[in-house]
Parts: sequence; C-alpha cells; structure tokens
Amino acid sequence: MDWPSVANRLFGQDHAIVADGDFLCGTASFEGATIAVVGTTNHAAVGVDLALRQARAILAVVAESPGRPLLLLVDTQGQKLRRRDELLGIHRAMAHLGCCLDLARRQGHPVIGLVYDQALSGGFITSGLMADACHALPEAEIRVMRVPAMARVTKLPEALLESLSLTNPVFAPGVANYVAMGGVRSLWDGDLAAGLRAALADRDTADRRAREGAQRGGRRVADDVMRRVLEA
Amino acid sequence: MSTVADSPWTRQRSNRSARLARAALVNGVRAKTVSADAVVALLEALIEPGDRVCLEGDNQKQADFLARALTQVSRERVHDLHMVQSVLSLPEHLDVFELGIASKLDFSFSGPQALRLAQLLGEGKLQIGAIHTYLELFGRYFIDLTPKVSLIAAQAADAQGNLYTGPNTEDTPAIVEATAFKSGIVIAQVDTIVDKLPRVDIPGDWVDFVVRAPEPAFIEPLFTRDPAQISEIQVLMAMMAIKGIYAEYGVQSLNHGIGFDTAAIELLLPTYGERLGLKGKICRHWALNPHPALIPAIEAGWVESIHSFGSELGMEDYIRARPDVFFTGPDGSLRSNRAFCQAAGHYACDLFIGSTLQMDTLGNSSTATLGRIAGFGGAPNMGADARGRRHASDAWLKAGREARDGLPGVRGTPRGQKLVVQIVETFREHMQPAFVETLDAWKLAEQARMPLPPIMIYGDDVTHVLTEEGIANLLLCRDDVEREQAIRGVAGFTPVGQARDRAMVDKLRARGVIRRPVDLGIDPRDATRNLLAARSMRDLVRASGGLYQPPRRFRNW
Amino acid sequence: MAGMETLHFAFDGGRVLAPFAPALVGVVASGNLEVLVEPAVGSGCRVDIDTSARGFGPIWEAVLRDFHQRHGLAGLSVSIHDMGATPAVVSLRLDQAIAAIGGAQP
Amino acid sequence: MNASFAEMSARERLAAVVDAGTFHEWLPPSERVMSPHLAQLGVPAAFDDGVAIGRATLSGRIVFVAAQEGEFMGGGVGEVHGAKLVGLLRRALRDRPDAVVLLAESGGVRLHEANAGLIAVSEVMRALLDVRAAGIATVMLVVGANGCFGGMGIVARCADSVVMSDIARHAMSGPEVIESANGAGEFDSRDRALVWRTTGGKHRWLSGDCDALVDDDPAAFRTAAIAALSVHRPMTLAALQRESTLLQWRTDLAGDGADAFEFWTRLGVADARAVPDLDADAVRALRPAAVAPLANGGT
Repeated sequence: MDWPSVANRLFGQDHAIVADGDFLCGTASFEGATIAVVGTTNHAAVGVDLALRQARAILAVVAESPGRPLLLLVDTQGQKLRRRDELLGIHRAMAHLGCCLDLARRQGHPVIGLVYDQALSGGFITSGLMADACHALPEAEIRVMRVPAMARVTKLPEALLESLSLTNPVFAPGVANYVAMGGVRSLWDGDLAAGLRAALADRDTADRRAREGAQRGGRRVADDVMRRVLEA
Repeated sequence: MSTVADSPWTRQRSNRSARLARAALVNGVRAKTVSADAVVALLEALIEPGDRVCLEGDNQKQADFLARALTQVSRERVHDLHMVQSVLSLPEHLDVFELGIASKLDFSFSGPQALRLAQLLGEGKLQIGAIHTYLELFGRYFIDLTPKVSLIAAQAADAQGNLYTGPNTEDTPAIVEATAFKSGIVIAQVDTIVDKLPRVDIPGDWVDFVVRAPEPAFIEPLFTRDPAQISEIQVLMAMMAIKGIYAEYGVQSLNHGIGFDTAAIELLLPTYGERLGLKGKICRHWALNPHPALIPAIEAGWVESIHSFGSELGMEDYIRARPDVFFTGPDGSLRSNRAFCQAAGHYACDLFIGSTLQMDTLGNSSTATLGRIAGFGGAPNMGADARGRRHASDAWLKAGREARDGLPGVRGTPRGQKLVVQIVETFREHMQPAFVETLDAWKLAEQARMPLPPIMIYGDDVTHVLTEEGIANLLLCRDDVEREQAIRGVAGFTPVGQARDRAMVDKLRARGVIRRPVDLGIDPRDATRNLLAARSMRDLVRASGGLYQPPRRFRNW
Repeated sequence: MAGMETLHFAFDGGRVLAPFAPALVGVVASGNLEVLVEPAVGSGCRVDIDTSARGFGPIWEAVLRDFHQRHGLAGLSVSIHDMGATPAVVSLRLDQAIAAIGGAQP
Repeated sequence: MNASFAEMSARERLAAVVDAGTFHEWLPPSERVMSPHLAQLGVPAAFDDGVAIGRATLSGRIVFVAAQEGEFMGGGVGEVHGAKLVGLLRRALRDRPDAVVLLAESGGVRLHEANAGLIAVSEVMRALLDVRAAGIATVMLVVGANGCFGGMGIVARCADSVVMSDIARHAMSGPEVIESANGAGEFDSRDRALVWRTTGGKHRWLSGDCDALVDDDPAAFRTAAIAALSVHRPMTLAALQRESTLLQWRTDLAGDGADAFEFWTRLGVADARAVPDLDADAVRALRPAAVAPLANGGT
C-alpha cells in the first residue's frame, strides 16, 4: 500500500502529511487528537541526510508539542550503501535518530511504528524497531536479507534455508515471522484505524518483544536467557 | 656493406639490418624513440613469423604495455612465434597463443596463469618446449633459445637509449645481453624519458627502441607477508627451525621461501633467536628479495648483507637508507639481478628453506596440482645441493659429514652438502594432507604428457623435513627404509604419518634422526604470536622508523 | 557437504585430577576450535565433538588417543566445537586446556 | 612490544581490562547457553554464543561487563547472544553498578539467525538507552580488527562514551557490501588505506564520533575505560538538539563525494595527508575544536 492510501485509511482527508523526496512529515487528526507523522517512502535508502532529517522532525515534535503521539511510517530498503555515508558516520546519524525516538518516549510521547511497505535491516533498527511497539500491514515485507543472498553470505545451501524457513521463523523474510518473534506486535488488517486506536491505548512502554516472542512461539529462548541473567 | 650482407657468416646481422630498415619507415619512429601509438606497427615491421621472442615477464616486473601491443599485431604478418620468457603472469602472455600469434613456449613459472595454460595446452593452442628453472632458462638464452626480439621494461630511458631499471632490475640484464649480442633487437617500454638517468643499468647501445608507456610498468608486491596472518603453529615451526637447524649447523648464509612459515622465522630472529644468544652466529648473509618481514632482524643488527632477485614495493626508502645491507647503486636505489642472485643462492648459501604442497615418502616434493601447469621458478636451484661448490663453511661441512659418515668408497668421499629444508604443516587448510603416498605430479605428467613428473625439489636433495610434529634429519638416514620412516615419523596424523612403523620411529628418535619439539626443549604452548617481532604491517612500519611504506592494500590503520 | 558431524570417544584409565573449575580455551572460528574441560565422575576421559568438517573420525580418534596417552588423565569430560582445525591446532588447544585446569605434567 | 588488544580473544580482553581476577561470569560456557538455531544449519555453536557477560571491578568500582568474540561468526548478534546482552543491561538497571562496559566487536546482525538478530539488536539498543537514562555510565570499547558494524555499530554509538584504537573500525556497512552493491569505484574494499581513513579510529576521532583514541594496547584501553566511568551524557532535548545541529553542520561541510583527506582539511586539520602515518598520540592532538562538542568534554 502506498503512503497516501495508508494516510487516507487512517485519517481520511484529515491530514497534512507531505512527502519531500523520500521523507514523510506532517500531522494528522485522529479521533480528535493531533498525531505527528514522520517516516520514509519510495523504499528509501536511509543515509546520513535522511536520518538527520527524521531526527530533526522528531526533536521538533518533542520541543513544540509535548506529549503528542508520534506515528512512524516505515518504508525502507535499509541503510544507504555509499562511501560518503560511512565517512560521515551513518552509524552516528542513525544512533542519533534512535536517541531522539527514545527521548520522545521518555518525555511521554506515545511512539508507534507502522511498516506499511518494506522494512529492511539497518533502516528499520532506528525507526519502527525503536518505537514503543511496531506494527505492520499484512502485505508489508520485513527482512534482513532474502534467502538466496543469505545462502551466498553464509555459504549454506539455499534449499536448506528454504526448507528450514518453513518451520523456523528465524531464517526467512516475512511479516508473519516478525509477529511470531515479537518484533512486530500486531498486524493492522482491514480497519487500520482500529489498529492505531489500540496502539494508542496501550501505554505500557516497556520492551515486551522477547516475552511476546516466547508466548507466540517464534523466539523461544531469548526471554528465558534474559531472565536467567537476572537470576544468575 | 654489400659484401658484408652477402657473407654466409653474417646472415643474422644482415637480417637485423633489414628489420631495422623496415622499422625506420614506421610513422612515429624517430631514431630510437617510438611513440606509444606506433608500437604495434613497429612490432609488425620488426618481428618475422617463427621468431623467438622474449616478452619480459619477470616474477614481479611486467612489460605490460608491450605485451598488450603484441596481442594487437596482425596475425597475417606475425605468427608462429616462439615465446621464451621466465614468467607468465599477465593474461596477455597467453592471449598471444589464443590469438594464433605465438605457438610455442619455453618458460619457468606460470603461477597466476597456471589453469589457463593447462587449458590452452589441452586445446592444442600451444606447444610447450620445456619448463625450466630461472637459471636454466637464462642459460638457454645463451645456448639454444636466444631471443631474436626482446620486449623489455625499465623505469626510465634517456635519448641515447640508456636504461634505468630502478630497483626491479630482475631479468633485464640477462635478456638484453643474450639478445643484443646475437644480432637481436631490443625494445624497451619505459615509464619516463629523462635527460639524465639516476644510473645506467643497461647501456644504450644494447637497446634499439624505447617507447614511453602510457602507464608505469606493472609490478606486483609478491613478497609482502602480513604478520597478522602468521599462526601459532607457524611460530612453533619457526622456533624449531631456529633452534633445531639454524643454531645446530651455524647457518650463516641462506635463502628463504616466500611463505608465512619462513616469514615467521624472520620475525623470530630478534626475539627468540636473541634469547638463544644466536645473534652474529646465524643468518648473517642472505640471497633474498627485500622481505618487509626481515626489517626487525635488520634493525636489530642481525643482517650483514642481502642480495636480491627483485625488489618489493614499499621498501624503496628503507633500502635507500640501509646501503650497508642491500646492494644499491650510486643513485641509492636497489640493484637487483635475478640471474646473479639465483647463482648466489645456489652456490653461496648454506641453506634453503621453503614450503611445498605435497611431499611423498621419498621426500620428493611438488606444488603441482591437477589441471594446472605452474612451473617451478627458482626453487629447484635454491633447493638443490650445489654439486659444483668447493668453498667450505661450518654448516656445509657438518651437513656433508652427517650424510657421508661411515659410508664406503666413493659415497664416503669427504665433501660438504647444502642444507635443504622443507617446512610444512602436516595438514594444510581444509585438512589437505601435505604428506602423500604418491604425488599428484605423476598424474599431471600423464595428463599433460610431460617427459617427467614436475617435481620441484627432489628427495635426494632434501636434508630436513620440518613439521609441527618434529624435524626429520634425512642426512642421518642410511637407507631408503630409514628415510621413509623418518618422514612418516614427522607426518603427524596424515595417513602417511599414521602408517609409520612405531618401533622404528622410536629408534630414529633415539638416534636423533627425528627430534620432537620437546627433544629441542621447546614447549608448544610457548609458541604464541607474542614472540613475533612484528605482529602487523603497522609494526613493520614502526620497526623501519617509518621508512617502509606498504602498498595501500596492506594498510589497516 | 553441509551438516555437522558429532563424535564421541571415551578413554579408560589414567590419573584422576583434583577438583577443578571448568575451563574454556580457543574460539569457534575457521580452522580453530573451542575446548571446554569439565570434571566428570568416573575413571575415564570422555570427549564429545561437534565438527563442521565431516569424515575425519579416524583422525580425531588418533589425535585424542595421542592426547590421552600424553596426559593420562581421568575424571574429566572434554567438549569440543570445531570448525575444521588441523590436528596440530587441536593438540595445541587440548594441551592449553589441560594447562588451564592445572593438569599438565610437571 | 606490548600485547595487541585486537589480537586477544574476548575473554582475554575482559581479563586485561578489569581489575585482575575480578571477573565473575554469568551464564558461563559450562552452562551451555547456546544458539538453538546453528545446529540446524550444520554450523557448530559456541558454548557462550560468542559473548561473555558478568560483573567485575574496574579501578575498584563495580562494573557490569560484556565482551563480544569477533572470531565467532564475526561477532554477529544472534538470539542468545543478544538476549545475554539485554539481560546484562536489565540487570544493570536493577542492580545499579557504576557502569556498564561493553567490549564490542561485531559485524552486526548474525545472518544465520537474521530475524532474531535484527530484533535482538534493537532490544539491546533500547536496554542500553534505559541504562544510560538511569545515569549509569555506558562505555563502549571498540577493539577488534573486525570492527563494529551494522546494528552493533549503531548500538555502540548510543553509549555515553566510545573508546577506539586506531586500528579499530566503527561504521555501518562493510566496504565489501558497499563495493558489491555499487562497485569498486564507490568503495574499493581492497584499498585498506581508504577503508581505514573512511571508518577507522583516527577518522572517528578527528570527526568527533569517538570519545577517546588509544593505541591498540590493553593498558591504554583500561585507562580509557576507567576515565569513562565518570562520564555521563544525559540525553536531554537540548543536548540532542545541539547534536543534531552539529551533525548537520558536519554533513554540509563535507558536501558530496569528499574523501577523508578533504573532509579533515575542511574540519580544520592542518596536514590531513600526514594523518594515516601518525600514531594515536599525535592524532589525538589534531582534533579540530569545532568537532569537539560532538564528543565528550565538548558539551
């Protein structure tokens, strides 16, 4: 789904979200409340510039609109693969973006992530995955790497990875796998507004992903390992 | 002139004059100087079908521009060439066969092109005369493989055609001498043309044409070993080499192979060697390229002299600052010479140590692998007893005594022997055993219809086999059975090693034919990388006081 | 090609060590291995191996037999994760592990 | 010659940095808390899943520590590896040590457990920021030759302090990845000098992305880690706004396509070309005042 359709399904005409290149920013009105929207589109490659731009937008919300909910619209092909970005400290820019989202949460802004198209590796870590919780549309795609590329990098047979991915959500791309592992809290299917409403109502900002991954059976050991460290 | 031309005793000279006359008509040729875009036409004018051509491909320096030009000549005019060159390094070296410009090949080493060479041979695109050692091929340049046309590389030329080769002189003098004095024609590609050369390496009247290449001649840093990649096992074997062989024989003059195992020895001299009190007692004179790994030993005062086959990129300033150690010209830069250094390594060194891919139970070793024809380079000359040697040294005499002690008749005639050490881990990476019952070389000989299996170093020249399990001193073996068990006795857990006669191996150990690390007073757990005088390229740069400037691909800081 | 091989060996007899804390040496990396040595009940030495290099069981057995002969230790369990280390490296790590638990011969 | 910190294993590094003999490990190798996924792939697991965690003292102060083993799967973060780090950080939040010190060497997400690794990295990041927000000093020592990349590259820069040696690298995508995506003309991964001046410790120091630049020496890292125990960088709105402005300024200054040399010159480094050959000591003195506020001590 493209972002105008997502905005339309969530807010009707009642929004002022603007795309500037790959960057999305604006406000929307949702059931009487104003929501700040920051995000990316066109399968954006997130480089230093785009990371800083998102960070600035978030800081502006924190500075000017205390407590206003933040909706992150995620569509990224991952980090930008350019030497310039590495030179300029893309990791720093992304860390800065993550810190800004973290600040917003600590200052009482509900931070909600929505993967509406695709979310790949590096670009996802400091957007949707830094939200209080991340949600996704059922047709969205989330992955680190496609199976053939993974086979190449790990030097493992593609057929083996394909067959394992049928039973273990760890290996293969797919939104359902991320839900099972707790990385995505819910799918917003059909009634998107209902999804947003439920997300806004959930004010527990603790990171529950490991627990949910264990409950849903997609990530069986992480939560237990964390607990064992606390008890060791 | 006409009487000279008609003489049956000066046909080669007449032929040369005719070629030069054709060349003078080529656009872009002015006296000795040729413009880069005229080179293909020049080659077409100069070279005749069936000519023996030397395209300078050394171990490091490549006449790459002229090689490219030779692939561009019309094969209607130039064909059936017989290429004689020491190294096949560039794709162009084989393109000339693929394109039908050349058809026969005599060479020494083809490591980088070994696979394609085997394929072209299989397709019948070329015929191999023979695979030589360097000295052997250079020798034949003066006997029955004298080049008619030589295409060589130098760093700079002046208007008279004098050449400055810079530090990588390598094969150039041998090639030019053979060509120029037998009515041949010498064409040089140079990086620059200057008014005054820093020094003259090749006199101008031995050179017929000079062309300035658009790019400097390609030189590969082949001898740079990043100390970061030296393993603990290699440190252990280096300790064993120093204590169990170098110290034991008092080795003064030597040549090292190019592997990480010998780099480890170089890096252990100023640490472990120093601790054993060996400074000044071993490793004083070297026939060796300027290995960066030798810098710490040089700086610590171990090394008195080094003569080199070629140079090594990045070592220029360091060499310039250490003329007491290296052979340098009045300009300060290294003068290398492969022919002389090979001769020196063969006759004037007490020891050669190098590695191999495979060794059989006779001690024959080979780097040949199926489907590849790689040749030998210089190893067989370094790794062979110099039967013509007469000057004595302690190491040489001791080795000779050990080999002949108690033998009757002519085999017992006192003489010295060169130490030839093969240093190998029993398993290479991916668990390939280094010891085998039968060398792949036999199968390769059959496959490529060679007259002999391509054995790099013959077992009867090998004096010591050094593995992580121990040192086998083959000099002390009195028959082939002992020899075989001595080799099996250090072959570790390879099938060859496991098939040892344990009782006999124990006896050989009791006699000192086999010595384990513990017999040498070495605890393998002490063999850590912390013993290396440099553990990184950075350390080498520091050890050189900033004089060594490694190529960019080796700089991780 | 793919797939790990699991091997188990047991050697009888030898000197039973004084109680010791488990020790780990080495790293699971290409051409390397990690060795975990732990106390075990019984009078033998048990060795369990996970290796990425299949088909080298007989060599492992020879290497471990040699190890057991050299140290002659009992009452311990050795667990190995291997990524294609050569016997030389395996023997070295085993010796380092025994040294780490103070079991090396004086 | 001193020992090389980069050449040490994770456990050796830990032992060298903290007060001698004080490291107490949680979930040690003998507990066999290992990856449940690798065996299916035919890859041997590690007894500690590539990371050692526990408590120790550093200069007498209580610290929680972790060290990633860069040789095991490139230090990649898998499900268990990540959970051990999260557990350590959550325990720090509960037990309030003086600091959390992490010896980072990681290629980022462990591709063999890709999805779990990606989520785990973001869990580590949130847990780390919780600890930092609680006023417990968070210290990253970026140590190994493999560097700190991908998600862990981001996580590392979320700490109060980042200490690097000049042979360490800290970045996002490996040069090989960039080269394979956009060609050697974009980033020649074999030109190590280029790689290091683009992502190495000296560059991060000169451009304000690391807080201490030290030699590849255990004692130097220990000293820097001790100094960092008292460094707190509260993440206030004002602080992040300042950082935002400075990062944007720095980005604008570089323009498009600048090489490190050009960039350093624009930042105010006098003889940029000389930098690669200088020792850490000499480079420390060269950091331009303008970028100092991007690192500790500047704000």
